[in-house]
Amino acid sequence: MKLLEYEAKDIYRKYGIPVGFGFVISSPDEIDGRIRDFGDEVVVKAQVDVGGRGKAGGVIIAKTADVREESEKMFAKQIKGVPVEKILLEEKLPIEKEYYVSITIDRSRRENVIIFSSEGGVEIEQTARENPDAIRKIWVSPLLHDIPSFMLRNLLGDAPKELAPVINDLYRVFCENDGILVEINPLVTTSKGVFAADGKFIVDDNALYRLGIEVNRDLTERERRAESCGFSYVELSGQIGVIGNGAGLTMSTLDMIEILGGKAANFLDVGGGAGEDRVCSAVKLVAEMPGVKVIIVNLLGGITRCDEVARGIVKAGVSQQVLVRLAGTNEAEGREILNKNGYKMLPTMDDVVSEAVDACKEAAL
Amino acid sequence: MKLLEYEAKDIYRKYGIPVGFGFVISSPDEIDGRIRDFGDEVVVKAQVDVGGRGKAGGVIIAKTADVREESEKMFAKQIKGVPVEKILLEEKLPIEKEYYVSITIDRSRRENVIIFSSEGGVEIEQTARENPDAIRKIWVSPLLHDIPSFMLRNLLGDAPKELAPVINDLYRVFCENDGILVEINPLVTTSKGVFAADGKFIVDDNALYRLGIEVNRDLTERERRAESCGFSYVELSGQIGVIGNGAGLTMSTLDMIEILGGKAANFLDVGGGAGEDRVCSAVKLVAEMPGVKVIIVNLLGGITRCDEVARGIVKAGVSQQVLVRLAGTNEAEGREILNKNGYKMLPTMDDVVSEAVDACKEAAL
Amino acid sequence: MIYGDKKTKVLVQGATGNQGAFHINLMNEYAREVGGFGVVAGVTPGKGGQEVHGVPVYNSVREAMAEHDVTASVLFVPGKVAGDSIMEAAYNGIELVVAITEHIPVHDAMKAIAYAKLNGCSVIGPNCPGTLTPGELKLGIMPAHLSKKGNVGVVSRSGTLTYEVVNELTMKGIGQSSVVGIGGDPVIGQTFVDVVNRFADDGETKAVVLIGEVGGNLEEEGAIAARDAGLSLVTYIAGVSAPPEKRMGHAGAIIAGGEGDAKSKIKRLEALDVTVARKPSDIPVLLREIL
Amino acid sequence: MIYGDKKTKVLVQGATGNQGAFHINLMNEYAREVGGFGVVAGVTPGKGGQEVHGVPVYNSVREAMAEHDVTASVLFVPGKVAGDSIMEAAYNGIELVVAITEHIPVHDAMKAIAYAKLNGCSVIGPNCPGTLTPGELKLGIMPAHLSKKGNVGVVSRSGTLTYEVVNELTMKGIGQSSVVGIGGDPVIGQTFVDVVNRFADDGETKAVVLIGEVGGNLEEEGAIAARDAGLSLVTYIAGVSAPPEKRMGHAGAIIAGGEGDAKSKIKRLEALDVTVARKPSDIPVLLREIL
Repeated sequence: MKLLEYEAKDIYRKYGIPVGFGFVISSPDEIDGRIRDFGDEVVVKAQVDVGGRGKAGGVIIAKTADVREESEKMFAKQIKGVPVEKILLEEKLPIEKEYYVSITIDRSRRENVIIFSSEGGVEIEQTARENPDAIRKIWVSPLLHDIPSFMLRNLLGDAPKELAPVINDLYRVFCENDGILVEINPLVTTSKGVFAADGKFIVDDNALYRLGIEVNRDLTERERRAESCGFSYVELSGQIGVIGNGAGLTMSTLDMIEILGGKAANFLDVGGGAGEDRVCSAVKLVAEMPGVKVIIVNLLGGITRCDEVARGIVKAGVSQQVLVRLAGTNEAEGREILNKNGYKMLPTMDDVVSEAVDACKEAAL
Repeated sequence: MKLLEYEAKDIYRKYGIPVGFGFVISSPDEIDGRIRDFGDEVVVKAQVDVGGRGKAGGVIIAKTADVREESEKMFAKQIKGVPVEKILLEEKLPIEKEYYVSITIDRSRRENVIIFSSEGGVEIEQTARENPDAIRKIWVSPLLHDIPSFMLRNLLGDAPKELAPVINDLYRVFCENDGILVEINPLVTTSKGVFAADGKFIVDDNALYRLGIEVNRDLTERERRAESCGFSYVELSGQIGVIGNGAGLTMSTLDMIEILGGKAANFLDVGGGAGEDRVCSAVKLVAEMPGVKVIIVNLLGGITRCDEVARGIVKAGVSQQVLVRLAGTNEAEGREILNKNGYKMLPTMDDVVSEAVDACKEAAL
Repeated sequence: MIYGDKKTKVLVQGATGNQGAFHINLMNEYAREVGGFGVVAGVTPGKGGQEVHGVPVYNSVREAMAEHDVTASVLFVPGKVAGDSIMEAAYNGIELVVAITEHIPVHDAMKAIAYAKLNGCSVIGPNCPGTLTPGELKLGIMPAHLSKKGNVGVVSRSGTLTYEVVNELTMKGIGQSSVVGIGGDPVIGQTFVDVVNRFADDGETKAVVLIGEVGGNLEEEGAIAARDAGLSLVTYIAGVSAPPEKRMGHAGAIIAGGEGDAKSKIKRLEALDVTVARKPSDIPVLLREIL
Repeated sequence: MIYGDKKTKVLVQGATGNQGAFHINLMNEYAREVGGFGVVAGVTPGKGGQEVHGVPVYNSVREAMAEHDVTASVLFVPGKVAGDSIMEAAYNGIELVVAITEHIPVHDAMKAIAYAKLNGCSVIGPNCPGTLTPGELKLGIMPAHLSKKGNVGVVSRSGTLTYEVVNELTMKGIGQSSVVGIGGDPVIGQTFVDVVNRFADDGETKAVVLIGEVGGNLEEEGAIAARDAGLSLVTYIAGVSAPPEKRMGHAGAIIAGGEGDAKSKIKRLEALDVTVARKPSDIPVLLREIL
């Protein structure tokens, strides 16, 4: 789950990373009486999860005297279609130079990887294209609680040594708060020291409970409902609803739809041991999606009981056509239940997908 | 270097280990106006580095009203010959049960080893003899910043779970402060929670600089002087002074003295690349020790220049007989310098030791 | 024999939960069928002294190890404690941990896998179906009846998709030397490379089926290892239709930062002259061609 | 060949200090004598671009590795930074670090050795003279002229005492396969066991001289390893006269908590039927008897 800038900075601050004076507001009224410490100018930043926020008008520098007015304007905006619900007001830092630092997980090496660039303030992908030599990386074993000195030396190169402790603090933020990605861009040097001028933090969805986060804001309402059922669910834009068990099998079903010229409406992995009720909920959830014309249920496995699955499909009783491919225990009974209720059970994945794609094409004619 | 109880507890406190209310005094006057929070009774503890301090009268429980008087008495005492310079006054804890915990380094496994016993308040060696089943051990990799939960479960067995966080905090004390041995005996449960009722902490002499300790109090004045010269030096009680290069060679020289019936006065390893001045200082230092009748200089190695060593011995010009065994560069020149100045150079370690032992025996006749 | 054989004695951590108990029974059914030891002990803290399908349960791995000579452990504990359980197995000298558990926080997995390595312990998974060596040993939850003894090694990041492929192979008369599900999480212990190297050493495997998906670049590394070991290879990559930045079921199946999409994976595999199947049902056909 | 041979290319970390520069020269003198590569690069942060006795110096191991194909490193850096330097070598793929440095904080040594292990790197030392394989390779500070090629392996916790023994052996016509000083610190990387196992595998060593001292119990473990490997063994333990709780020069040479004194070590070795020499000069005599 992505944290907003001010949330990331709250964590940075706890770890001693300087973030500059500032506070977050939910309405212009909250500014009253709190603007003393800003100096002449204030940075007004919309707290929206949007890439390229600055260019989209989500960050402006206002005269301190105008901050209320500018905040009101900002609250009225939508940044790339996202309404502004919170604004972070921050002191304007006397920036000398901008750097980039991020930490993520290197799946292949199974270590934390720290990426540093002496060219901050631009996206790292752009630096990678235009000036790859400005980028340095080090890999830190998950068993290390601190970054060894030699790594920090290698990472920083000629950049000021005073950045080192901030990067080490950020490493602790990352490791101790279940980070998937943490980024400071720009990390700035000023006459007052080093500051994190921006803050990005994506946390591990599997560890939200440890971070005291109850609701995963990255999910749509329907995705959240799917999650509470224990489904893995992704919304797409086609007409063929897909229910599978196992991520790989479900993905593969989606791929075959595409190969045969169809378009999937969603990805839904019901998980292991799908019983009557789970299958019923899954079918209903997918049927609810606008535009779904036909639904594929593709379940395979040792544990899955085909009769239960069949009963779940029948129980859901959705209006769309449901094409079923089942393999497991009690296959014959399952087929009987489905046939009796007017559902079609097909022997292979190839069959069920090709029939679904054909059905959609027919419907479109 | 060993820390005193109050110093150990100062560190414990920083890591959140509850140590009970108390303070340290250097004179009874420092008590004035500070005894409010003690309740009826106060524990008066002499801060001396002495085993079996309690039995030797170094720990008493006083009525709070009498604390000044009892402190005066304590300051007047010597505990096993050690004068009392500081006293720790502490609240008396309502102890329910006593446990033992210590952490040290397992040289063979190269890991931290944590020792826990459900029988606190007695020495662990005694528990090991009398009730070995009460003792549990776990080994923690130096790369682990915290003790894994399963280890704490294994360690505690049936002991209260509330001890676990305290043991983890103690592990951090140990790792982050260069511990060689840290011990809480007893670690107590009370109606107010868990407390470290005593505190022992030996720190790594090689890391004193990191702990802000400038003087190693464990050394005698002469040992400290030797250390400042870069020598490894141990005082013993015999009549043969020993100077060697390398710990093993010097130890071996001491052993041969013992085998041949002599007694060494000291162990002094001058270290690598012994030049004129270092050798001179070493010879003088050893000659200063009371009771030294003869001095062995046993130096061997590729880097050592025998002429320099010879000049150092001559320069020291001590009154005792100095018997020399040298092997290295410029051996012939070294021999010439020594012979010319009335010193004897012998070809082997066996020879030099046997001659020294004989010389002592003669002197004793 | 790749990760064990009939003689392997198995521990189950998280033995008393529904999943644990259910699969202890299935693993031991298979063990009886092939004449192996199977699961000889279980661990659930606080449940020591109980039995699950005749298997004694202990409070800790240490207690279980004191009574049984196990070398492999299968994990069914909840995600929150799975990292700790992997470390417990490794600390006690277990050589192989098969972590079925899903939803392990990735930092826990990373630490536990590194700690296991330090202690000479290999981890399969987490979030994996485990491994099956037909006629020898089942470690985990793979449906054994789909499989048939033979000389094709199957290694996969997926669960049911693996069963699909194994089923296709068996139906076409192609047996398997071993089937290994390495898991769908972003950080896993045994990778394609490790498994391919075990296939190269097992003396049974003639060809390898490698089933990958979007996210990361482990497939390419595995393909190179197979080539270097002289093993024939057919691959399949799930997720050609997966949109970027969406997690496709598996925590590890995500195209992030423009990296790890299926099409470029397939392109890189083909550049290595590796056969890539378009759909699972093509795999047996392609395999016949190269065998 | 035990830790390397003529073809081993060596890095020196802490190349520009007195000790580093001095021993780069001596190591390379030896390398020239035997026709080996010797020290090909040095590292001192901030001193990149300099040369020491003709050897180029770099700012970091990474920079040195980019130019040179080194597999072993010898450390002359100060104790305060030695742990970091070991880790730097291991991180950059160096297989063997010989840490001459003394006064490394023991926690630094412990962490660095564990990290090195995780990265597949072996550490000899710290606080050691290094290793010498006569006619092949010198890594460290041992005086090479005392040594002579042969088939007795010498392994020791000491420095000069080792030279003493090697000198005695050479003078009595007994050559050495390799001489390894494992270091006098309480926590060291390669132990007697590791070195004995290397001797068992090197195809040169017929008998082993094991020189121990007070503190710890590594000698007994090494003796058992030698017995298990079928190597003849003569041991010597320094410190029979050492008082308890006093550190005899080496940080590791301390009889602590009633454990590790020489007399009980000797007793345990003799209980294993191991020959124990009373003094260094007895070693060649005892060796002749068993060879």
